[in-house]
Amino acid sequence: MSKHSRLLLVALAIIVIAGLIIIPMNFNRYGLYILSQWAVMTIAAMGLNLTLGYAGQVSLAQGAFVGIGAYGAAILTTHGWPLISALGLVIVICFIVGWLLGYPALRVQHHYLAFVTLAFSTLMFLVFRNESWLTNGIYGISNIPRPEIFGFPTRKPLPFYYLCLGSLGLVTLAMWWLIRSPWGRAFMALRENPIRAQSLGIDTRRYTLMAFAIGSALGGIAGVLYAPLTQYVDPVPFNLQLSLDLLMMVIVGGSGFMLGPFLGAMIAVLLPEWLRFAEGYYLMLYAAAVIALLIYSPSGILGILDRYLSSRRTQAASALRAAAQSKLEAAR
Amino acid sequence: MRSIILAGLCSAALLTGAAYAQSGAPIKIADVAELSGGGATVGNNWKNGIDLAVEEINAKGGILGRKIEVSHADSQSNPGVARAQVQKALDGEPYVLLGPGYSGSVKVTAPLAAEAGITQIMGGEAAELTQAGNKFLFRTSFGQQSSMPKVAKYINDELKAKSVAVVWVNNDFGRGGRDVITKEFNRLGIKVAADLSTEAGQADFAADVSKIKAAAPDAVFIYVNEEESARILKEIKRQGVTAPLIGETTLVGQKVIELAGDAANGARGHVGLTTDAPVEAVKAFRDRFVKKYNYVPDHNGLKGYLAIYMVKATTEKMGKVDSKAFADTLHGLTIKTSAEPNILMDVTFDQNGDIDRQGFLVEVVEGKQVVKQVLPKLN
Amino acid sequence: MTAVLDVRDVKKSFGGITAVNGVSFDVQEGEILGLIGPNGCGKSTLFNCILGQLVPSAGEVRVDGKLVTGQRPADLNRLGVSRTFQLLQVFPKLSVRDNLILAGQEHRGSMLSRLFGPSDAGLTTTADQMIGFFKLEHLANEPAGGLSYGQQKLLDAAMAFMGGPRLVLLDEPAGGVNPTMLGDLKERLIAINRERRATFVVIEHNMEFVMSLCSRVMVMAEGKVLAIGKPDEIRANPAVIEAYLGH
Amino acid sequence: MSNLLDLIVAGLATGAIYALVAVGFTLLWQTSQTINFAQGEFVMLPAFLMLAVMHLGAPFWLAVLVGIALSALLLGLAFKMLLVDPMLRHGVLPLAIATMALAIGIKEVVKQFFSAEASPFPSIVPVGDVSILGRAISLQSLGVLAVAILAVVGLTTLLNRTSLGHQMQAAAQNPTVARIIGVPVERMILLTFLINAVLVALASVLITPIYLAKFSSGEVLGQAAFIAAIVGGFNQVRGAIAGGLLIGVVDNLAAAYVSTQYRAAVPMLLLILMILFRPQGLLGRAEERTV
Amino acid sequence: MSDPILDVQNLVGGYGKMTILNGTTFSVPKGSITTVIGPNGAGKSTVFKAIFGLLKLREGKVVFKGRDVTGLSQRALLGAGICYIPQGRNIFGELSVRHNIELGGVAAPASIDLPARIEAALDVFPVLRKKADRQASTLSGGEQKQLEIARGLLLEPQLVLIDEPSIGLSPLMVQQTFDMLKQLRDRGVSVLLIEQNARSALEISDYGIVLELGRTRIVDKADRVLADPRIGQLFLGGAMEETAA
Repeated sequence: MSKHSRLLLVALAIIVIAGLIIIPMNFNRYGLYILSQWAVMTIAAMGLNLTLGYAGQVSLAQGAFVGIGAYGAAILTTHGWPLISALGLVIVICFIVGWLLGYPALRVQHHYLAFVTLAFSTLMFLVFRNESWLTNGIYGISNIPRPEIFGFPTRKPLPFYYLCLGSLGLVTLAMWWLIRSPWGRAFMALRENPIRAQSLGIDTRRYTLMAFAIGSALGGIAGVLYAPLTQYVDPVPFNLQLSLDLLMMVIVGGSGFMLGPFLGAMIAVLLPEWLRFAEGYYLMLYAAAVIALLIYSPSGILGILDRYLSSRRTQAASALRAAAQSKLEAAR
Repeated sequence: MRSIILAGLCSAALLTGAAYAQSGAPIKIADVAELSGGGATVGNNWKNGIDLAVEEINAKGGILGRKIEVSHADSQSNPGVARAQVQKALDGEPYVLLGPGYSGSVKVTAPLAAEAGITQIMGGEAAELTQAGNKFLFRTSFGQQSSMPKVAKYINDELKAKSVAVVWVNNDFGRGGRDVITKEFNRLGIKVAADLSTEAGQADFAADVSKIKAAAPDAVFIYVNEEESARILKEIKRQGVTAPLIGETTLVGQKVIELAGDAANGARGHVGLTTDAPVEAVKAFRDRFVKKYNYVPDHNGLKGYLAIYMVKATTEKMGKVDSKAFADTLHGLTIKTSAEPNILMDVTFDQNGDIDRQGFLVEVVEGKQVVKQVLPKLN
Repeated sequence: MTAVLDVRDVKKSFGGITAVNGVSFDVQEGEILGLIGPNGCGKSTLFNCILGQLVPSAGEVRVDGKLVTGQRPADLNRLGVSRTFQLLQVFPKLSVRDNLILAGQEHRGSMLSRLFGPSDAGLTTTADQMIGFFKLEHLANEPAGGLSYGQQKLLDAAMAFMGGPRLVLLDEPAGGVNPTMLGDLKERLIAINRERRATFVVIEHNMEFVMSLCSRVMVMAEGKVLAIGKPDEIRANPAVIEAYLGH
Repeated sequence: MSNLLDLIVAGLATGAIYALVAVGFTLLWQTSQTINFAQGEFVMLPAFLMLAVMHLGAPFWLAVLVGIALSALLLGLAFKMLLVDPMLRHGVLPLAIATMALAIGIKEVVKQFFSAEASPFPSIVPVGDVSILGRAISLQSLGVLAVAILAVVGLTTLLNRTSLGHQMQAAAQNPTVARIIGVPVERMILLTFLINAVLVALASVLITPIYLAKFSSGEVLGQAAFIAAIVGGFNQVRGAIAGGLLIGVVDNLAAAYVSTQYRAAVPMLLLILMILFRPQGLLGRAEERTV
Repeated sequence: MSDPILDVQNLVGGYGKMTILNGTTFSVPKGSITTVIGPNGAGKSTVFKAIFGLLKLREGKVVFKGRDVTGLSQRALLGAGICYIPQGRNIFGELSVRHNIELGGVAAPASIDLPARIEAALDVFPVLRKKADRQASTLSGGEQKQLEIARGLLLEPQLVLIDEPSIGLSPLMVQQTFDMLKQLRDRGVSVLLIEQNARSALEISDYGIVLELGRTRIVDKADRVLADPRIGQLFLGGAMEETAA
């Protein structure tokens, strides 16, 4: 990338970030709520993007981890814990459960792995619903307080949106650090060629489990924000559908791209809202839009960009090949 | 062709113009309901009931001469989405908020409406909804805290049952009913012989019925949705369980009878709000609904319909369109059919927003609902 | 002196078919052993058994005297055993430099220190030296998938050296590489062998390449060792001519 | 003991429904690596097509025939050409996601243009019970079971005993080689999509009297059939049938002897154990893991 | 090189935007064995795919018996008398041996007596007859290759494209395979062969074609290709010249 285009990218990023901070100041409560939801779902999708997009491990359990996070936050904060301690505990729990869920990935891959994680999702839903002593069952937990951050209350929509946006920013930074660290490289090696990765000393077992554990922990973080956002949790939002929606966000945005989840969550959270003008037809339009997008670019929105770049690369490679000096000519 | 469209446009413009000239801006009412997802049947009935009522009222010139304009938003049966949609509705400053139908979604949204000072007329039946001291929340049907004791009393007094099997659908509706009636049974000294949770959409009730059979109760209380009611009734018949079957609207409704056939015979239940009620106004409503939508509404259709007429009656009582005074006016208000025929039955709202109305105990005899007992309005 | 690699009676069968049938040999420090034989003679299976990709049905593999039979490839690699592949096995979406850094990073520090340490695990200089060594400078930032076949082969070989291995197993390094590059590759391999005392085992069909590179050559046929010796001895061995060289 | 027998018989009847839907799943997976998350909706839709035809005044039998034909056209031909073909080369996931969106789309269309209400559907099998081993069993369940068995017998005969079947297998196992020896691979794949479409239409006719014609009735069914297909091995028609029956029975036994609240968990645990210890499924064959 | 059965003219094509063939041109004389040699990546297998309609060509023509067959379907090519036996294992492991052979006849016109041909094929390969009802995946590597050849020959093609038949075969089996190719030639069938074991292949061949980077470098009599010093140096291992002869 040339210095010029890098500068352009940085400028663009600053504009987008500034926009996300300044523009919502005039938003009504609904707009802020939807944007907060987008930020929360982006965090969850980023987790799945790590597991699936970077490390290549299919998971249909991300929604369950959002559920664990939400219930963790709901239960603890309604018992007087501060949200930040709830967050700490949830991260630890999701990390451990995610690590354990990774074990099947060491035995089976691809669609089989998807099925195991799907089963886990369903099991978690049943636990949320049936273990009333802990989760209050189908009634759910209401009156979840919104936290005070450094003494600032976030009860109002705008401060809470900033809390979500700030968390998204922190998670993005951490993710960026992780992806460009040797770990990120190892995750991608795991996705692209596990056998070769092993031969280079990469402990594929440990990285696989780590990809699950970190991805799940991010799901948990999203859940911890979800609970005070809606101020009410019940089991229904955390059924299998949420996992499938998150999977869709990752694929539609462009799996394995840092910015994929941002766009994917936009499609999943904001697009239906934009389509509401169509009233009874809005979900039909939404379904059609997703299908059309995937037919046009099965590798997601960012895949379009990538396709363009890689076609330029193969063209260059072909040219190199055509120009390559012949062996026979060399032998003469 | 074009001229027809033009003519249509002109007349539409004239009509709107006329409406404005006559009455000013329309009254904006917002509805948030379960139009897709698990509660779609509930939500769409509710929506259709609302639309029917609005159409009727607007055709007659509206409320206090102003037309009603309802916007519908889909909660996807998800409390998180419901909250967003209610937020959006409230940002539009509606006169009254209608919905949602799921108790969980009501729980998330009620504080928002209360904070905005907007009255919320909802479809949820969970007992706790009206017990939190919310001054802006109103029911359109009996809460479980008022319907279940009637059923329990019937089981105790009339059937003299000492043990009961309870079958419930494991969602907030079923669970809520089960919890209230279990408490009542405990109070009356009736033993719960089997406590069976079932799933929405469940097809096979063999295991559940065999458990009922093994428990040999004096009566079976069934609290599941209509389609599953029909399936379990068939299975009960097949396995030869003879204990009396007691339920609520969802056990003895016309739809269940249609789906279960013979197996529905003998089922009894408390019916607070049903299109089968032996009330002429209700039958007329049912005919109007079928004419417009081509199917028989369930109680949710009635609830939506009544919600609009509650708005009408309250507004007319105030004599002005005032959203701030709305809740206060509705508290303690009695709406009589003599004043507002389309409220269908006399009804009173108490200080909690709970409803008081006539109820019925019915039994299915040879494929027909027969009213065994009329439970009068309390005040 | 203990051999760098010591293979004793290794056998491997797949559902009744014995691919490797009791192979024993050793490789001394600094040696370059060539491994030849007709297709299907078990060379690749033997490689995979040594490298932990497959678990031998019987027999022992020792590296520097340490028993490593059945160890996982990643652990073996960290013990200093590295390899190249017959078919292209680079990470196409990573840049050439990142491929090399990846190849070395697991030999640096602990997993935790790598997470919080620099993003290149301190390997950029080493990687760039390796890039220079294999004359891939102009391609350092290109994604590896865009390289020509021969260039990817060179990168594949370069990756095998990033961890500073004791023992490198090369599977057909010359296949598809054009003669100019092949000369380079040979020269590089010999240089690394001398300078870093790295020991090589090379599977290769290109006889000229094998004969001029290797100090000893082992011939396999039908899962067994047919002959082992100096290149000249092998060329003159009638059994080898019969089984492999033809006629 | 007789109770146990009752539960097993009832479970088999429900399981037969799952099995019938699961068969199509495995067919699509085998020939084109398509995981069809809309399979449940595929079963739901034909019933509405048939109801629509009946609204136009057609008799039931004609409506069924037209419904099957429309299903073949929409859920077979159009599904393959418009959705599967453009995405097939890009791996399993994008296509799976697209079928999820398709499921939403089908549900919404039905809800919007028919209704959100459950409608009754005429039964092709006489309504009533017969007594077998002292237990009343509904003729509908027996009908479903019979058709499921017939379907699998027919399919296995087709696949294993006819040249067409061998060509289909060849196209599924290795399309490139099949093409090289002259098998019209595209036509074979299209054929499996048509078979699936006819099967789901058939299932629709048999199941809808029990499940009712409702926009959401595919959800439960699709998921159950999906799990049945996995338990059965995902790549064997016989396996799908066995998986379906097993899930039906296990579900009932779990409800009776474990917990009604956790009945859905038991098939899931079965699924997990199956995948971890016998990933090729009940009757499936091991799929090669690509190195 | 008179009377070619196959003419390959100026083929240009590849995968996606990657160009592999850069104007490949050669012809295959009727009733001969012609071997294509060249280093990895020269485009040998790609040429075969191009001839057999499995590769979209950007330029060029394939002419079979004077007729332009460029881009015809595989069925049509099989009908015209070309058969292609690709590299590697290409059987249907879960079908029986007999069913595998039967599948070789799916493109046959109705006039052919397939059962008789299948019997005849089983006569030629006694091993296959012995194991006719077994699952094909249970055959050994050599037997699987025989099965493929039997299947490919079922339609009695006039031109056989065979890609690296010796891979994974023991030397003896290689010898047998080569003998079979010679017999085919003696019956008038033309064979176009790719072989990395270039020396032994050229020895049974009539003609040799050297490909490099998708271009034809040398087309000549096999013995002259064998003797060409440049070739020997590059593809046969020059150091072996003295000893192997």
